[in-house]
Amino acid sequence: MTTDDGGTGPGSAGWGPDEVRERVREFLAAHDPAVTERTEFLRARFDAGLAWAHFPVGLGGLGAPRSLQAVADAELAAAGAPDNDPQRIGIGLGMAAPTILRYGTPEQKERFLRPLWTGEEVWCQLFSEPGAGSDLASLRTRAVRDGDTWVVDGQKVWTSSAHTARWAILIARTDPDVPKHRGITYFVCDMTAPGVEVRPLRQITGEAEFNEVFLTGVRIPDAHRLGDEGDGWRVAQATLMNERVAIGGNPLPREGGMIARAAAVWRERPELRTLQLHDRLLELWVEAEVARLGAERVRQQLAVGAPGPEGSGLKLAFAGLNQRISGFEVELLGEDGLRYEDWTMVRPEKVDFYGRDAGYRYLRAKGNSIEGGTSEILRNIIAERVLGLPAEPRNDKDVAWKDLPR
Amino acid sequence: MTTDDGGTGPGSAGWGPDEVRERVREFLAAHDPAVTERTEFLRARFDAGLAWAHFPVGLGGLGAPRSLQAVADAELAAAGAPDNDPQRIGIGLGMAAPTILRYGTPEQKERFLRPLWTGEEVWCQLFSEPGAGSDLASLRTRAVRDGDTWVVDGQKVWTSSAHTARWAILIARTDPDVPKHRGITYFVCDMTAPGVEVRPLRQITGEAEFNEVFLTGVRIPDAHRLGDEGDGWRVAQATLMNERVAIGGNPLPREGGMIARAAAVWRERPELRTLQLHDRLLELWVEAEVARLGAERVRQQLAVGAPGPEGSGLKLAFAGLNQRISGFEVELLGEDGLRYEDWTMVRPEKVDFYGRDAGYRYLRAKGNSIEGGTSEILRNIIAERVLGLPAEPRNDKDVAWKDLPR
Amino acid sequence: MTGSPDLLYSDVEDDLRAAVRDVLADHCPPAAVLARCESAQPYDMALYRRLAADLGLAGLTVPEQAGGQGASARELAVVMEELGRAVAPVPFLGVAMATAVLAVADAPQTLKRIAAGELPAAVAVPLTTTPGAAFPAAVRAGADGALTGRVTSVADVSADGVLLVPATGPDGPGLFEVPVGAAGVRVEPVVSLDLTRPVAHVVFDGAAGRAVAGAGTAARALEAGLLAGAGLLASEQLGVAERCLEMTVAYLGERRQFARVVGSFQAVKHRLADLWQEVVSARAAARAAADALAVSSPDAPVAVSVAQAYCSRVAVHAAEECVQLHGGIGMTWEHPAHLYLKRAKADELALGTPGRHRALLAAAVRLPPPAPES
Amino acid sequence: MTGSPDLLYSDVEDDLRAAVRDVLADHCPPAAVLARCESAQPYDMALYRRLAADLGLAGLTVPEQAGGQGASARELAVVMEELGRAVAPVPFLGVAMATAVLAVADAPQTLKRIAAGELPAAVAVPLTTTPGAAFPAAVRAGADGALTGRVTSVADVSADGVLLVPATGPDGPGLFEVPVGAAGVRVEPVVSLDLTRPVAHVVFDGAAGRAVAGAGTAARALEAGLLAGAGLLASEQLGVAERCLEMTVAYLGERRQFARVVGSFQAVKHRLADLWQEVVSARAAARAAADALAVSSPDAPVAVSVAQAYCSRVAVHAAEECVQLHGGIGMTWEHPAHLYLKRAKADELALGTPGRHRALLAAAVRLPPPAPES
Repeated sequence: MTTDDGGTGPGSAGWGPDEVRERVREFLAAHDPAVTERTEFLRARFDAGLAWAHFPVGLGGLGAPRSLQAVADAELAAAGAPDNDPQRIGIGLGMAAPTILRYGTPEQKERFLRPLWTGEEVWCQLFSEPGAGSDLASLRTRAVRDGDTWVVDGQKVWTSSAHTARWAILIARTDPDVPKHRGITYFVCDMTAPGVEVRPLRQITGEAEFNEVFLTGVRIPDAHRLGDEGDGWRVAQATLMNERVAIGGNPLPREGGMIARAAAVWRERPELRTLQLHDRLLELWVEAEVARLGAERVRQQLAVGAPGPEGSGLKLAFAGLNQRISGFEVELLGEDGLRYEDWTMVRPEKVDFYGRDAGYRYLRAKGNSIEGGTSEILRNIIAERVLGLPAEPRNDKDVAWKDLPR
Repeated sequence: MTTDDGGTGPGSAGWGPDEVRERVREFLAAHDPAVTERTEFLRARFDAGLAWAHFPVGLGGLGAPRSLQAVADAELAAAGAPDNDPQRIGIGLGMAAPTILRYGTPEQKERFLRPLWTGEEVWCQLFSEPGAGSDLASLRTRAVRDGDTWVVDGQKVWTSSAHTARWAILIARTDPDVPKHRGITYFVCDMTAPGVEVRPLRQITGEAEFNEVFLTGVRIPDAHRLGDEGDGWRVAQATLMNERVAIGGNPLPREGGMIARAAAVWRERPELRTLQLHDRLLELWVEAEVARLGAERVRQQLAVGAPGPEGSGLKLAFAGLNQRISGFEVELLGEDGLRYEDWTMVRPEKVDFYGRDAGYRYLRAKGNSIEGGTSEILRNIIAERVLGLPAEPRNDKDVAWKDLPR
Repeated sequence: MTGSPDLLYSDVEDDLRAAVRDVLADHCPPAAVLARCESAQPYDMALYRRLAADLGLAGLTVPEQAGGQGASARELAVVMEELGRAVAPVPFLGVAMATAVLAVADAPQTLKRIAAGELPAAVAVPLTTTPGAAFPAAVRAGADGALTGRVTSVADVSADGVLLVPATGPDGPGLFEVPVGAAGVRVEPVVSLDLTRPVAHVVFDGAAGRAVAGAGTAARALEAGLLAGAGLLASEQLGVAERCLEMTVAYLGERRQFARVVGSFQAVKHRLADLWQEVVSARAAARAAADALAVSSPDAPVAVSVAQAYCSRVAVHAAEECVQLHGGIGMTWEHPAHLYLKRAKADELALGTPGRHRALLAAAVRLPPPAPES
Repeated sequence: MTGSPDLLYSDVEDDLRAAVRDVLADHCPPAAVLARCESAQPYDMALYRRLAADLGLAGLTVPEQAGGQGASARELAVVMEELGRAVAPVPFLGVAMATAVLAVADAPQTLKRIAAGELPAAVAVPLTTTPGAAFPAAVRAGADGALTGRVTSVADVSADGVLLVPATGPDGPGLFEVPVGAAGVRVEPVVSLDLTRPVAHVVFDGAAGRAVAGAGTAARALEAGLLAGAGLLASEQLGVAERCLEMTVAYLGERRQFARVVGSFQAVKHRLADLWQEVVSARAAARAAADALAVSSPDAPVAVSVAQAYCSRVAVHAAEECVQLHGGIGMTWEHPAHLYLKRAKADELALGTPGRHRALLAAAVRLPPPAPES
C-alpha cells in the first residue's frame, strides 16, 4: 500500500536530515522569500531539488528518501517561504506526478513536472465514465490512431478541477477486440484542445464540485501517450494506488473531523440535549476516537516502514462514520436541522467535508462512500486481498470488450 | 405461501360451521370424553373426520374447508375433550401428514395417518446432513435398490424427536449420475429398523434438543417410497413449504414473546436501569411491537385469502429481534447476567425459545437464524422471489452430482 | 379479531390509491418536482387544487354534513403514502392537520372551504413540534384577538391560505384563524433542507385573529392535529421508503458492472432484502396508527409513537440506500434520489424525532427511565 | 509523535506473543478447554503455573526489585490478547488486577510470591464492577482485621490463592489480604455463563485479613486494579474477536455449498470485511489503552473507557458472526465457537458495560447528559 522508500537515517546518495537542512539554507540564501516573486521562487525551489526529496535530481528532487521532504518543508515554512497551495493542485501532485515519473518519457518528465509542481499548470483526471462506475475498466471512451496522433471521443464524469485544468490524465479504449483490461491506453490530454467541453455537474448539495467532460474528436499527439499502447490499465493502477496512499495523511486531533461540530453543538446548546440523543452522541464519539486511533496506527506503521493491510479499511471506516455523525447532528439540531445554508449552484475551489452547515455535511458525506472507490468495492478488496477469500466467479476477464453484455 | 382452500361460509360438500358443530355434538354424544380412554377417544375422533377438516373422508377429515377445523377444535375443547398434544408431534402433523396426503399411496395413507394424528406414532425428519447445510440438495446419504427394498447408508443431523420417533420422513440419493436435484428419492423410514442409530447432539445451550442419526445398511421396502424415484426433491419442497406456513400461526399480544421478560425485568428491578440502556430498551420494544403487527398483518391477509409476500420475512425479522432482545436482557441483568441456570445435558421434550433464564434465551436464539432456513438463505429468497432480482451465476444445476466440486 | 387493528387496505382504499397515483403520475413526475423546487413558488398549488378539490382529498376526513367526504384517517393515510412516493410539493400535511384541529375546534365555514379544496390551511407551529408538547407560548393574543409573536419553521404556509394559530390571551390558551394574506402577517421564507416541503417563519404583528377554540378546547384541538399529523406522517414515510426501494431495485435490475447485473451481487441483494423487510414492517406500523386514529382508539398515542419511531428511520435508511446503491448518479442534482433523502431526513425531525416518540412511549407503556443520579 | 500513544507492537512484544502462543498451542487446544469446562476444576492451574511461573507472566509488570520482570501494561496486554485468542481457562485477569493493586498497596512478600507464579490472586469484587465505582460496602473489617460479609460474582478465585478484599473498618476503607483457604472464608461456586472464566461468591465469616492498604491508599489501589483490569480486558476482547474472525474466515474458505466456496459469496465477504475493520479498530483502541496504562498517562481513564466501550461490542459481534457463519456446526457443544461467545458476552459485562464506560466518558470529555426533566 505504500510507495515510501523508507529510511530515517542518511539514505540514498548520502542524504540525511542535516544535509537537507544545509541545502535549504543555501537555497534560501540565494532566494530570499521576502523579496522573490512567488512563481519565480517556486520554480527555483523545484530546480534546487526541494520539491520532492525522492524524485531524481533535475526533476524537482534529490534522489533522497521520501521522508526527508518533511524536513525541507518544515525549514522552508519556518523561513516564511510560500508553498504551492497543495490542496488546489492535489490531483497533479498526488496522481499525475508519480505516474509521469514512473511511466513518462524523459521529454514528458521534463515538460510536465515543473509547472505541475509550481501550480502554473493545474491537472485533472479523466478516468470515470457514467456507464462504468465501479467497473472502471469497462470504459467506452475510444481513442483511434491516426498517424502520429490519437482521436478521442467519449464522455467522462466526476472530474474535479476540469474547468481550471490545463492538462488531464486520461484513459481510453484503443482496442475493443481484446479483454477489457488489455485494450486501454493512458494519455496526457490538453484540456485547451478543440473538442474538449467541460460542463459543471451539479450534485446533491447544490454545488457543482465536479464536472462532466465531453471529448469530441480531440486530437492527442502520440508523444503524449504515457506507457505502452494497451498498457493503460496497469499505468492507471499506479495512479489509483497513489490516490489511496493520500488518505490517512493528515493526523486528526482527538475530537477532530466530523465529530467536532456535533460535540460543540452539544456543549453550546444544552436546550437541544435529550436522554435519547446522549448515548448516541457518546457512541459516535467513541467510534470517532477509535477511527482516529486506527488512522494514527496506520501512520505509525508507515513511519517505521512496516505498512500493514490496515490502511485498506480507513476510507471505509471514515465514510460510514462521517455519514452517521452528520446524520446525528442534523437530528440533534432539531428545528435548525430543517434549514440549509444555500442551494445556489456554485463551483467551489476546494472541498471541505467538515465545513458549512450540518445539512451540507450530511449530504456531502453521502459521497464519501462512493467517490474514490465505493464502500462495496473496498469491502471486496479487503475480503479478497486481506482476508484471502476467493473472488466471485467472473466471466468478463477473458472476453473481448466489444462482446461483453451491456 | 398458503395451502388454505379458503371459504368461511358453507364450503365443499356442503360443510359450514353449523354442520361441523352438529357433527361434533353427535360425536360427543357417542364418545363421552369424561369416560373414554384418551387414545380410544382420539382414534374415534379421527374416524369421525374431526382430525383435519380438509382431509378426505376416511382419512381423518370431512372434505371441508380447512378453516372449519378451528370450529371443531373449539367445540371439543369446550367439552373437555383431550387433544393430541400437537407440540409433541409437530413434525408428524405439520410436515409428514400433508406430504403423505399429497404423495402417498392409498395403503400409505391408510397405514400412517391415523396413528400419526393420535400421537401413537411419533415422526421425525431425516433431511439435513452435516456436509449439506443450506445446500440441502447436495445430500450424500445413499439409497441403493436391492430388489423390492432399498438399502440406505449415510448420516443425518439436526433431527428433533429422533429418539422418540417411530417413523421418519427421509430423503436420500438414489442416482448420483444426474444433477443433484434430480437424483433424490423420498422415503418413510422405520426408526426401529436395524442399522438406525440415534445419538443426542448437544448444543450451545448445554441441552441435546436434536440428534444425529446414523443409517447403516438400513432396509426400506419400496412400498415405503413416497412419490416417484428421483422425484424426492419436489416432494421435499411440499414438506418444507408446510414447515414455513406454520410460522406466524400464533398471534402474540403486545409485549409478548422475547420482549416480555426484558420489559418485566426493567419494571421489577429499578436498580438495574441506566440511561444508556433505557433508549435501547425502547428501541427494542418498538421493534417488537412492529414485528408483532407485521405478523398480525400476514395473518389478516391469510384470513381473507389474500396472502402476500410479506410472510417470507417474518422468520427473518423474528430471528434478529429475538437475538437482539435476549442479548440486551443479559446486559441489563449485569451481574446476574454472568450466571447460567444449568449446563447439564438434558434431552428436552419441547423447546421454549422464551423459557428458562436470560442466558439460555440468548444462546438458544442464536439458532433462530440457522434452523429451518438460515437468514442468509431467506434474504436470497426475498431478493430473488419477491424483489425479482436475478439469481447469482450457478454452475451446480446441470452437473451430475458425483462430479460436483467438494 | 378482538382488539386487533385492521391492518389491510380495503377495496375503497385501493381505488383511492389508484386515483391519486394516476394524478401524480400525470402531474408530478420527478422532473416537474425538481423544476418546482427551483422556482419562486416551491409549492405546486395547481396540483394541490387538483388533488384537494377535484379528487376531494382535502375534505376526506371531514364529515359529509360539514362539507367533506366522511372518510377516515385510514383513507387519508393512503393518500399520504402516495404523496410520499411522489415527494409531491403540495401543502397537504398542513391541511390534514388543520382538518383534524377543526374537527375539535369550531369554524364550520372555514372547514367547509378547506374541505372543498378552496382554502389551503396549516397549523402555525414549528414542524418539529411533538405531540404531547406544552401549549406553545410563541404568540400572544389580545382581548380583541390581535395576534403578536413569531412562529418559526412552519410547513405548508400558502400565500392564499389560512393559518390556525395557537396563542395565549387574557382568557388562557386559544386557537385563532387568520389568513396568511391578512394585514399584520409576514412570512419569512427559510432556505430549507427539504426542497419539497420548505418551512417558513411567520411573524404576527397585531394581525386580527378570529377565535375558533377557547381555553376549554384549544389544547385538545391542537393535540388532535399534532397526533393526526404524526400518525399520517408515518404513512408518508412509508411511501417515501417504498418508492426509494422500488427505484433502487429497478435500477440495479438493469445496471450492469463486471458483466453482471448489479442486482445479482449477493451483498446488494441482502441489503435490499433487509430493506424490504423494513418497509413491510413500516407498513404494518403505519396501518396500525392510521386505524387507531380512524376509530379514535385510546391506544392511538401509542400506535402513533410506535409508527413514528419506526417509520422515520426506515424512510431515512431507504433514501440513504437509494443514494448509495445508485452510485455516482444518485449524488447528482438531476436524479430524484436527493429529493427523497431530503424529505426523509426532514420527516425524521417533523412532529417528533424517533427519540422523542420513544420518550412518549416510555411513559405510555410504563418503562420509565432510571431515577436521576442512578 | 508529540503526545500520540505508541500503537505498534515492539519486537520484545512480538517475541513475548510467540512464546505465549506456543505454550497455549501445546497445552490449551479447544478440546482441552472444553474438557476442562466440564471438569470439577474449571481453571487449569497446571497451565497457569506454566504461564505464570515458567514464562514469568504473573510478575510481568512487577518491578524487578519487587521480584518481577519490570515490563509494563503494554506487554501484559499482549499476553491478554493471546489468552483471549485461546479462551484459556486460567485466573490471569485476577492476577493482573491484583498486581496493579499491589503496585499501590503495600504487601511486598505477597507480591513477590504472586510475581513468582506461586500464588494465584484475585481482587474480591464482583466481576461487573466499573472503574470509578464507589468503594465497596460488601465487607466489614473489625479492628483486628476480621472480615465479615459476602462478595458476589468474583472471578478467578483459586483454592490455593489469595484474595485482596476491599472492606470498611473502624478506620475507614482498607484493603485486606486473606488466603482463599483460610478459616472463615467460604467459596460458593456459581453456574456461570462463561464456562472458561466462572465466577464464585465468597463469604467472609470472621476471616483474619491482613491490612495491605489503609484509608489513605485503599481506594486509589483498588481503582488502579479496576482501571488496569478494564484496560487489559480490552486486549483480551481483541484476542477473542481476532480468533473468531480467523476461525470463520478459515472455515468459509474451505466450506462449499452450491458448488462454490461459501467465502466467495459477496454478502459473506462484506460482513467479514466489516468485521475485519472492527477488529483492526479494536486493536488501535486496545493498544492506546495499554500504552496509556504503561506510561501512567493522565489520559488513561479516557483511553480505557474508549477501549472498553468499543472492544466489548466487537468481541460479541465477532463471536456472534462466528456462530452464525459456521451454521449448524457453530451451534454444537463440540465446536469451540460457543466458548468464545460465552466469554465475549461475559466480558461485555465485566469491569463495566459499554454503556457504563460511555457514561464515564461523558463526564471525562465534558459531554454531559441533559439536565433532569428536560
